[in-house]
Amino acid sequence: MTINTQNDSTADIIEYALRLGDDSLILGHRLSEWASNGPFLEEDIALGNVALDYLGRARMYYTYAAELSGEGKTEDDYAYLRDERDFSNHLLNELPKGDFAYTIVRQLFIDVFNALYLPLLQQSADENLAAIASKSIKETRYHLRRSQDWCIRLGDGTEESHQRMQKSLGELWGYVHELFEQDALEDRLIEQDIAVDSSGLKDKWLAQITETLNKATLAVPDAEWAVRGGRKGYHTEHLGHLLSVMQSVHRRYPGAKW
Amino acid sequence: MTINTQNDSTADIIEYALRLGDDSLILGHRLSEWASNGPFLEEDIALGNVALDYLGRARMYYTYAAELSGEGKTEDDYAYLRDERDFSNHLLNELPKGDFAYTIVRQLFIDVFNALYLPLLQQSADENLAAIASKSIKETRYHLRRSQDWCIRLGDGTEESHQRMQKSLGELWGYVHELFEQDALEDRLIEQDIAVDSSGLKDKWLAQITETLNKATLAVPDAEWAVRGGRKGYHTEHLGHLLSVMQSVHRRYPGAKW
Amino acid sequence: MSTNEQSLETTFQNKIDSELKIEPKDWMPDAYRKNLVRQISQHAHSEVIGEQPEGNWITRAPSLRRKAVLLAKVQDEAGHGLYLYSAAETLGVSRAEMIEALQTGKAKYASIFNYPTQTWGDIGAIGWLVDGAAICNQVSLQRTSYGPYARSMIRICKEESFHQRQGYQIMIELAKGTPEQKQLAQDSLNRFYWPSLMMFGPHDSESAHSAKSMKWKIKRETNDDLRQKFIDQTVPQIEFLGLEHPDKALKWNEKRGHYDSGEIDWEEFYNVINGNGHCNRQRIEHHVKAHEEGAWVRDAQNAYNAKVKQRQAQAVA
Amino acid sequence: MSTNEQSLETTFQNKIDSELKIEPKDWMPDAYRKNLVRQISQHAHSEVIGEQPEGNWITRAPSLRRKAVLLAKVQDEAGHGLYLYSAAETLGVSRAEMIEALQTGKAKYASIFNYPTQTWGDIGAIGWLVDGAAICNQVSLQRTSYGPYARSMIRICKEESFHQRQGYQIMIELAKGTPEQKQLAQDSLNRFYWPSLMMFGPHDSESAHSAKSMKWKIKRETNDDLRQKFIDQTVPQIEFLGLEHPDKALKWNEKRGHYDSGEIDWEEFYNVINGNGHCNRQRIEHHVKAHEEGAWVRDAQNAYNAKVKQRQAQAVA
Repeated sequence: MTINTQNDSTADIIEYALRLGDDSLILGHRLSEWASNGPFLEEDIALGNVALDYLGRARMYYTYAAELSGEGKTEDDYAYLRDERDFSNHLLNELPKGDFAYTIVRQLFIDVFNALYLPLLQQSADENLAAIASKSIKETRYHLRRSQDWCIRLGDGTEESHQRMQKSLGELWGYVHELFEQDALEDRLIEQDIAVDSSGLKDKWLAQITETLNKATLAVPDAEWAVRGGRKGYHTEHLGHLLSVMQSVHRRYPGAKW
Repeated sequence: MTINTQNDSTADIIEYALRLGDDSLILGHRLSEWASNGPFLEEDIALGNVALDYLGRARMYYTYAAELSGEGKTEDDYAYLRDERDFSNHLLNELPKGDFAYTIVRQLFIDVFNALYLPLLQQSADENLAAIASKSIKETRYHLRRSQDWCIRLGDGTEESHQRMQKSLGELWGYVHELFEQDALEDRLIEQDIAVDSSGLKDKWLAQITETLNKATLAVPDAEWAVRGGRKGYHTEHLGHLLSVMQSVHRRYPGAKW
Repeated sequence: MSTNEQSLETTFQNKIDSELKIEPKDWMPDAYRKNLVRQISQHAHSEVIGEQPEGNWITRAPSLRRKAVLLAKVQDEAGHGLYLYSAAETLGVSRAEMIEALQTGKAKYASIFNYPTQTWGDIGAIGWLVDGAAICNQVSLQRTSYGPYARSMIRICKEESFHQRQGYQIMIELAKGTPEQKQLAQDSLNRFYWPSLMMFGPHDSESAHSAKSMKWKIKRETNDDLRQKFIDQTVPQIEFLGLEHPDKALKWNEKRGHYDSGEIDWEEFYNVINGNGHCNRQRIEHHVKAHEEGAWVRDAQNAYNAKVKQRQAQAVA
Repeated sequence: MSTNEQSLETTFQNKIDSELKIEPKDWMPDAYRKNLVRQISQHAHSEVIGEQPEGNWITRAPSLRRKAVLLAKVQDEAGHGLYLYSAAETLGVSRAEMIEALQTGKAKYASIFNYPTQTWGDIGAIGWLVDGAAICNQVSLQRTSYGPYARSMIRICKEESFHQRQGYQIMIELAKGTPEQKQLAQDSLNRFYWPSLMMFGPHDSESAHSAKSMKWKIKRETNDDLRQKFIDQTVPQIEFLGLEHPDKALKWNEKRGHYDSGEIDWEEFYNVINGNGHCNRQRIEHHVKAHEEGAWVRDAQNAYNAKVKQRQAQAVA
């Protein structure tokens, strides 16, 4: 890992790891809100599993960032002591949990994305990022099967479930575009074979989503709107409320160990 | 105000002022959640007015407690730097805002109570508490007229509004009992003519509530349940969430001025 | 156009030219009425939707004083909405119709409210910059030709200046506070400065409604003139706060007696207007949700009022 | 009772007396079946309702590690609910019927979950004390006479001991932490100690179901014996934490080889059971709400499954 000896790259990698960590933490947090709220017990358990997987990834990414920073930081410093403007997750992850259809559509979008993204991250020149990707790929395959199955069941279920799915597709569509966009920092890391170039994944992503939606008798939205800004800390008003709850106890007792 | 020179009484009065302040702050906070959520603009404004009145009372009670404490405290220390277990508001005030019927029923219960309580507090041997009560009585008369009017309109409105009101009455009834209960601290202050003896107010309260509900074609609940504990800091799970939001920014920047 | 209409229109324009107010019962051209309904209702909707981004921080305001001030401000906005709906109603459109137009996207509201409030600093920046920009506009509208609108504006302007001072006070506390607080102030200034300039609308050369509105004195000053006023007044305010000006191209032009400034990112402006702001959907959904949740209350009130009327009628009979 | 039934009942009781398990297809007295359904479903409901007080802190857990552990624990509880519903279903009652009984108040759940979780310390105290008390009970139920229930208990006990250790770990961190953290620990201990003792139910002399349950070996130890075990094991744990014991009357009784303890406030016990706990209404309302919000999902799943069946049938035909 010669790259880590270069200071500039290190700062970039820390930031990149935090981005991926933030995506995981915030989505995991939203999924965890389903505890005791699922449509039946099996789903309380399954959604809890997915939430745990994302929480686990967040911890790995943050821990790696903390190691690189060499400032004695811990995973918790990143989760609990940064502000809304410091979080760099994609907006899609921070939107409220919504109803079950909304949660399933978001998961489908993200699972298809991760199923394309993680195998490339597994090839990263950064061994640590590659290792995290390796651990996550299997989980994502399971998540994806679940999302696809649910999408088909709900799309091709009752009229109500079909409508709810179609509505959620419409509401979430504008948030997918930023998944495939990169800034200068990621461009630098792509050049070093560290970060994944996701701009090339959009066609494949759309093809797979289309296939699943077709099976589910659902229409692919054609709306043109796009909202972006997560990577720059430019968030919707939902994230602030999530953080004020999430960080409340930790911030209340500065320096305490748990 | 000779009483304030006695140390024991001072501690009691501080605690008593905090109790009244907590009742006001927490209820005001709940009412403030109606901003932009009312059934029409006039109600956004009216509910905002009531919220502001309660917020104003909280500030007066806290400021008085801070003065008595002589520790350089401010109103904000009490609002922002105490924990759930330190808050001593009656549980009725902390319950979520619910629908409009729920909010109106709670207000009716509390406005009738305050319309009986404040005139007695105005007679307090503690001039400061008496002065706060004086300022509040006029507001409460306006609040009470509003609550009674709405109660009658909604009770005697449509079948849906009648049912919603009756349901809210049932859900809130068990929380009124602790309004009329006192502990040793308040007993001591009652003996010194400082605190109000609310135990004697229940019959009048019930008579007035009954009168309004009769006009509203609503039934007085006869349920026997009673939940209590607010004065001891023994709260429902709703208060913690309210506080984690309310205190988030203040606690985030320790020592900052706003 | 008939001779009669021509003469009516002449009288109408003369009145306007002599700085007399047009009142609800006066004759007015259809296009004047339409233009006004559009503008006043858009203004009303802006006040109402404006409750949301600021309301977002009522429960988190960092001191009780600020909480009370913010709550009162949001309440004032609801009040402004009310005056303005009433002013528009004098032109023959009902509040229900206007709300329907808002919820279906036919009527607009100020695009600034599609930007999210992310920090407490944003509450300061909105009061200072957004209300400040609104005031520049509204001060000139106190002399607008339609009486009820002009009178609403006089009332609203007083409260808005108050709000602006409160917003600036928040900024002062932040800018003179801890380094972290100052950072909050700078960040909010950076995010809200340009959108505030956009509030004045497109350049005069691009503005669809401007010429006619000027002739009818619905508008009294052009977008660019008002914007220039705002730019000029904001410079010393930023200096006083000790913050960096977000416009790096800003420069005093001795000859014009004004500041020259960098170009606005109009692509972003149209982007947000066209639905790509963070909050476009959220704002309307929130409004629809509150409105729908309140339907049973409005129904109950109507039902009760009808009952009372009936009872009174029976008592008389 | 017919001769046949008598002989069946004798065989049944002999089986139990010889420590053989009763299995779903075996003959069993109606009262045994009813008693078991009541107990197992109550146990299942307790696991499910137990998701709520702990779930209340998932979003606020003070470290990522604790968040993950808590989330996994709440998930385990849902899992325990599942095993137990399945065990009860072997007795001829459906999950839907049991849920209905819970929601209408016909079936009970452990009253401990009507106490609110007010602080993070409560998550420690619940894991340590509530799960600890539950384990005392469940360990003895591993030998209960009904096979499916006994096997569920074996599986559940393993996970519960894990949960108890995790809860105690939270308490250790708090008790050995800052003074404020230690205060959290003491406060949670104070609030949850007595309710944990109440979990074992009324004194044996007052217990309605005990005698029969003991004879049928549904219960293997009495309420008071299990409670004594728990009291005894908790004393050194409190000492290790360096916290004050909430029972001021607690005293070692050399002769009995057990701790004597103060009397439980049974008035509070019945008070909470009878609906005066902070959360009785909230817990059921929450359950009903989640269940109702999920109705369309369950319907959709059924509709989809029916479609698939129909398509398969058509493909075959």
